[in-house]
Amino acid sequence: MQEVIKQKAIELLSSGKADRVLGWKEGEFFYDITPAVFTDVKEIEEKFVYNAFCGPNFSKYLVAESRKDGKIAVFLKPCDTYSFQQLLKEHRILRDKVYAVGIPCDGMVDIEKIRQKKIKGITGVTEAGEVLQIDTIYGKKEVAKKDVLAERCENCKSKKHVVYDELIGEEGDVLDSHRFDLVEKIEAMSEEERFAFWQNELSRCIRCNACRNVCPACTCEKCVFDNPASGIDQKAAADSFEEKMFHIIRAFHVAGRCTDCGECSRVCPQNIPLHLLNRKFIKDINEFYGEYQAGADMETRAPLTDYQTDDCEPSVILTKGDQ
Amino acid sequence: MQVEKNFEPTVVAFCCNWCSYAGADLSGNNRIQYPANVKIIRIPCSCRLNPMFILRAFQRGADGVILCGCHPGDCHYTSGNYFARRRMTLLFSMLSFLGIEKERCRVEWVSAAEGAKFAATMNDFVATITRLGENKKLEDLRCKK
Amino acid sequence: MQNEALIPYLGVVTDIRVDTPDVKTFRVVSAADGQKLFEHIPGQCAMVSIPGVGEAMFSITSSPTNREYMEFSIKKCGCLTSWLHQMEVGQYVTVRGPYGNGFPVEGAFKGKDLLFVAGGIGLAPLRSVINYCRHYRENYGTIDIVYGSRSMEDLVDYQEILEEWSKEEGVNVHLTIDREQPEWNGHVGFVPNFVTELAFEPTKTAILCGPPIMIKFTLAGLEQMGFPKSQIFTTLEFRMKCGIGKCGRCNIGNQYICKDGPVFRLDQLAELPDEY
Amino acid sequence: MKKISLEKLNALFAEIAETKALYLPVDTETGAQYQKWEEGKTLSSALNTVRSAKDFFFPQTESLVHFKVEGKKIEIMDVRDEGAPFVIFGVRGCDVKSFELLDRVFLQDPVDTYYQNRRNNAIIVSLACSEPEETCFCHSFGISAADPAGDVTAWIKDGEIIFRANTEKGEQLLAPLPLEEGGEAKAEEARSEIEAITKKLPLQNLPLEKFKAENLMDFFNDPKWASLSQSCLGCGTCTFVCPTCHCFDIRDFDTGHGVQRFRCWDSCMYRDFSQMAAANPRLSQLERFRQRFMHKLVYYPANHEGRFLCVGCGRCLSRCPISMDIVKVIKELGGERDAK
Repeated sequence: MQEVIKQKAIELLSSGKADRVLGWKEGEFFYDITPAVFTDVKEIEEKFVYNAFCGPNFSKYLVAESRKDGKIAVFLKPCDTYSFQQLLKEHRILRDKVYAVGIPCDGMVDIEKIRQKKIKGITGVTEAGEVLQIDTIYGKKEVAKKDVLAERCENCKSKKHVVYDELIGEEGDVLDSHRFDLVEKIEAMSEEERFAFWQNELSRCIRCNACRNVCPACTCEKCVFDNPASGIDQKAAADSFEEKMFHIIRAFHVAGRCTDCGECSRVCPQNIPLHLLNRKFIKDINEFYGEYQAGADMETRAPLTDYQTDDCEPSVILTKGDQ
Repeated sequence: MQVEKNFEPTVVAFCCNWCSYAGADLSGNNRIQYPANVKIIRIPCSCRLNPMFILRAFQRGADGVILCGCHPGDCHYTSGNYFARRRMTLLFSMLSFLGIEKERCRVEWVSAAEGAKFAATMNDFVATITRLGENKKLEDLRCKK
Repeated sequence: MQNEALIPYLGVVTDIRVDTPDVKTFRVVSAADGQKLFEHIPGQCAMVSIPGVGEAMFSITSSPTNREYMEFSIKKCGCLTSWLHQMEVGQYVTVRGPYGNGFPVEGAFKGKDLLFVAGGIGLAPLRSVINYCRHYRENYGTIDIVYGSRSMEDLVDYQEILEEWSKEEGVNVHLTIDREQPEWNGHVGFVPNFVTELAFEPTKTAILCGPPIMIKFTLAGLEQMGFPKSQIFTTLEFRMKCGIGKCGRCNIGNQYICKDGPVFRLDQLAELPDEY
Repeated sequence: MKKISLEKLNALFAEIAETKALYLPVDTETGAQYQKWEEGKTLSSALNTVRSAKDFFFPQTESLVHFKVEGKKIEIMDVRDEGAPFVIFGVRGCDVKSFELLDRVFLQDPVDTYYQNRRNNAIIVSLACSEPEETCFCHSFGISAADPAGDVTAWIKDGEIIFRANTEKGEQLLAPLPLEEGGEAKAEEARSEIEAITKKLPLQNLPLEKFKAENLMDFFNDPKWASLSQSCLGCGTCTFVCPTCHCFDIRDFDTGHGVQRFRCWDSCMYRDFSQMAAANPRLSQLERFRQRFMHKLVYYPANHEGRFLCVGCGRCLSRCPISMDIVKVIKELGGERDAK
C-alpha cells in the first residue's frame, strides 16, 4: 500500500494537480512518524511512508494549509474524512484548495501498547499478516497486531470515506462498533465510583494542551483558556477543580462537532482516556436527540445549534441510569 | 450522607431577565418567602448561561446552581431557552458522568407571573441542597476560608 | 528564612501626577517607613504589581540622586496599567527590584557629550539618566535632548523640561511634535527626521528610547551621520515574569533582557538574533 | 560498597520511610510515576517515569506568596516553609544530571529559595539503567547510564542491589540501614554490561559538535527551522515531560478572601508565552519552536560553559504527538554541517 500511495503523491505533484502534498515523513525509527508537507518528488521518494504507525489526522493542518497559495493534496484515512468534512461544514477549510485522496486503513498500532507488554528497546517492526515482528536491542519479539491496536481502531466506527476527490483501494462500510461499551460501563458505576475513576484519570493531567491543539474540532482562533479576558485562562491546574473544569469545557466545546477521531487520547502523554468524555456527549446526543454522526454529511444541523420543541427536559438525567 | 449541623448552603440562581427575574420580583412584591441562601444573578436569556458560569459558581463556593428561564415557547428571543435546554441536559449529564451529584444542578421554567412558583422552586432546591450537604466534588480548595 | 527575590516589598503611592492624557507619574515610598524602597542605577527597572491584577516591569524614572522616593511614569495600555491609572494616593502597591544592568553612567558615559533621543513614553527610562547627568554635571559634556511626541499634550514631563532642563547651561532641548498645533511654535515633524536635520557631531554618545519604528529610522539616520555602533545605546522591553533571568521568556539569543539588559549597546545587539 | 538482597528491598524501604518521606517510581496502568512509598508499593522496573523527577524541586504549581487586600492596603504573607528531608529512590542518570542543570538556573544569584529548600532537603539515590531503551541518548551528553551521580548510586544485579555512597548525605542515609558490606565485583560487572548495551543503542552519538555559542547566529538563521516546525502543534508536551525545561509563569489567583501568587510551569511553545499588551516578538510557531531548541542547544551552553540543556532521557521522543523531537532537530541542523 505504501508504494501505491507514494506513487500517487509523486503523480499529483509532478502532474501539477497539487503544489504540495501533506503526508507522513519517516523518523529515526519506524514508529516516530511526523506529518510533513512535501514539495519535492525526491523527498517523497526518500522519506514518504505509510504504515501502521501513521496515526496523525491531517484535517486540522488543512485549516492553515488551505489558506496558503496553491493547492494541497492530502491523504485521508476513513476516520480522517469525517473530521475533514466537519471542518468543511464549518467553513474552516477552503475546499477548492484541497485535493483529498482517500486511502484505506486497517487500524493503527499504538506503540505505547507494545511498550506496555514489557517490550523494551524497540528498533524495528515488520508486519507479517496479523502478527508484528519486533526487533529490539534485547532480541526479537512477536505480538498479534490486534492486541496492540490503538483504542480508536479497536472500536473503529467506519471504514467508509465520506468525502474525497479520489479513492485508493476499495470503499468500506460504516461499522457496528462497540465504542460506547466503556461509557456504558462507567455510567453503570455508582456515583462515588465514577467520581473516583475520573479523579484518578484527570489528576494525571499536566495541562500540556496537546488534546486541545491536536483536536480537529478545536479550531478557535483564541481559546478561552488562553484568553486573559475570559477569567479562566490557566497555565496549569493549580487545584483539582481546574483539571475538571478544563476537561469538561474542552469536551463541551466540541460536543456535537466531535467526530470521535480519537486524536485526543492518542496524543495524551499521560494516557488519560479523554475520548470517553467526547463519547459520552455523542452517546447522550444519540439518545436524547436522535442518532447523529458529526462529519458524516454536509447538510444536517449540529445537535447543539438545533432544537425540537418537544426535546426532553434536563431533569431527564435525574431518572437515568445509576442504581 | 452525613449532613453537618447548621449547614447553610449557598445557592446561585441564574435568572432570565424577561421571565424568571420578574418572577422573583413578583414573589418579593407578594411577600412570598424564599431562603436568603439564594443569590440571584440576572442574565439576558437562559441561553446566555455559559457552562463555565456554572462551574465557576461551584468553584467559588456555590453548593447548588439553578437556572430559571421562560417556559419553552415563551422565550423573549424566540428560541433561546430551547438551546439552553439542550445544553444544560448535556452538561448535567456530563457532570453526573464525572460522579458529581446530579441534584446539584437544576433547570426550572418560571414565567413573570409565577412568583409563587419561583419561591416554591427555591424552597425546594435549597432543601435538596441542604440535604446533599456541602459541595465537595467541584470545590476549589483555595477558595475555602 | 533567607530573603527571596520573588517576594516583593510593600510600597505606597504618595503622589500622582497627570503628565499626558494617558501617562501618569506615580511617586512611591516604602509602606513600612516612608523611606525610599531601594537604591538603583539609572535605566534599571522594578516589578510593580497590584495583587490579583498583575505584575509588570517598569523603568524607574526618578534619578538615583533623589534620596526620598522613586517615580514611575506609566502609560495606560493594558490591564495592569489601566488599574494603576485609576488608583488614588495612599494605594499600596508591591515593588521588587531593582532589575537589569542600567546605563553606564559611571563608565562609558563619563566625560562624553550625550545625545538623548526619545519618543513618546520613551522618555521615561531616559529621564532618570538625564537627571543623574544633570546632577553630576561636571562629569559629562554637553547634553542634547531630542524629544518628540504625537502632540503637545502628549509630551511627558513637559513642565520639568521647560522649567528645569531648558534653563540649564550646557543642556540643549529640542522638542518636536508630529502634527501642527495652533499653540505650538516649536518644530513639527517626526523624531528621526528632526535628528537628521539637527546634524549632530558623531563623536557624541547617543541614547535612544521610543517606539520601534522611531528607533529603526533614527538608527539609520545616526549611522548615516557617522555614529559608530559602539556609541549608541538603547533600552528594550519584553514580557517578563520573574525579573531575575530564570523564567525564560525575555531572552534575545542568550541574553536575558531582565538581567543582562534592558540597556544594550548597538554593537552588542547586532550580534544577537533579530527577535525583538 | 554495601549490598542487600532484592527480596529485602521492601523491608529496606520501610526502614527508610520511618524517618523520612521516601519517593520511588511505581508502576501504574499508564506507566511508571513517582509516588510516596507506603506498605505494598514496589519499585517499578520501567526505565523511566512518564513525568520527570524535576517535579520534586520544581513542582508544576507552587504558592509563592499570599496577599491580603483591604481597600488601599495590602498585606504580604510569606508562606514558605522549611520542609523536611526526603529521599528519592531510583532516579536514573539522566534525571540526576537534570538537577545539576536546573541548579545552574535556580541557584545562581539571586537564589530561588523555594527550589533551594527542597534541593537541600533531598537525598538522591540513583539507579543504574540495566535495560536502556532505544530512545535513550544520554551518552551524547556525556552522562553515564551505568554509573549515575547522586548522593547514593545503586546497581541491581543477580537478585542483589548494591549501594555506593557518593556524598556525606549519602553516607548518613546508608549508615543506619541493615546492609551487608561488599558488592564491588557485581557492581563492576553490572557497569560493564550496561556500557556494552549502551554501545548498541541507535542514538548514542549525535552530531553536537557545531552547537556552540559562536555559531549562534548561523543556527538562528537556519532555513531548516521552517520545515522542522511546520507540523508542530504548539502544545506543551515536550516541555512538561522534559526534566530540564524550567520556564515558568507567575500568576495571581483571587480566592475571594485574598490573593495567592503562584508559580506554574509554562511553555515557550505557547503563543502567549511572550505576548505583551501590544506586541509579541515570537509570532509564529516557527519562532517558538526555534526558541525551545535554541535554548537547549545554543543559548544555555553559551551561558553555562558549553553544557547542553538536554540529558537524553528520551521522554520527548516517546511523547511528542507528532514525533518532532530534539534528536531530529540535532540531526537535521548538526548533521549536515558536519558533511560540509
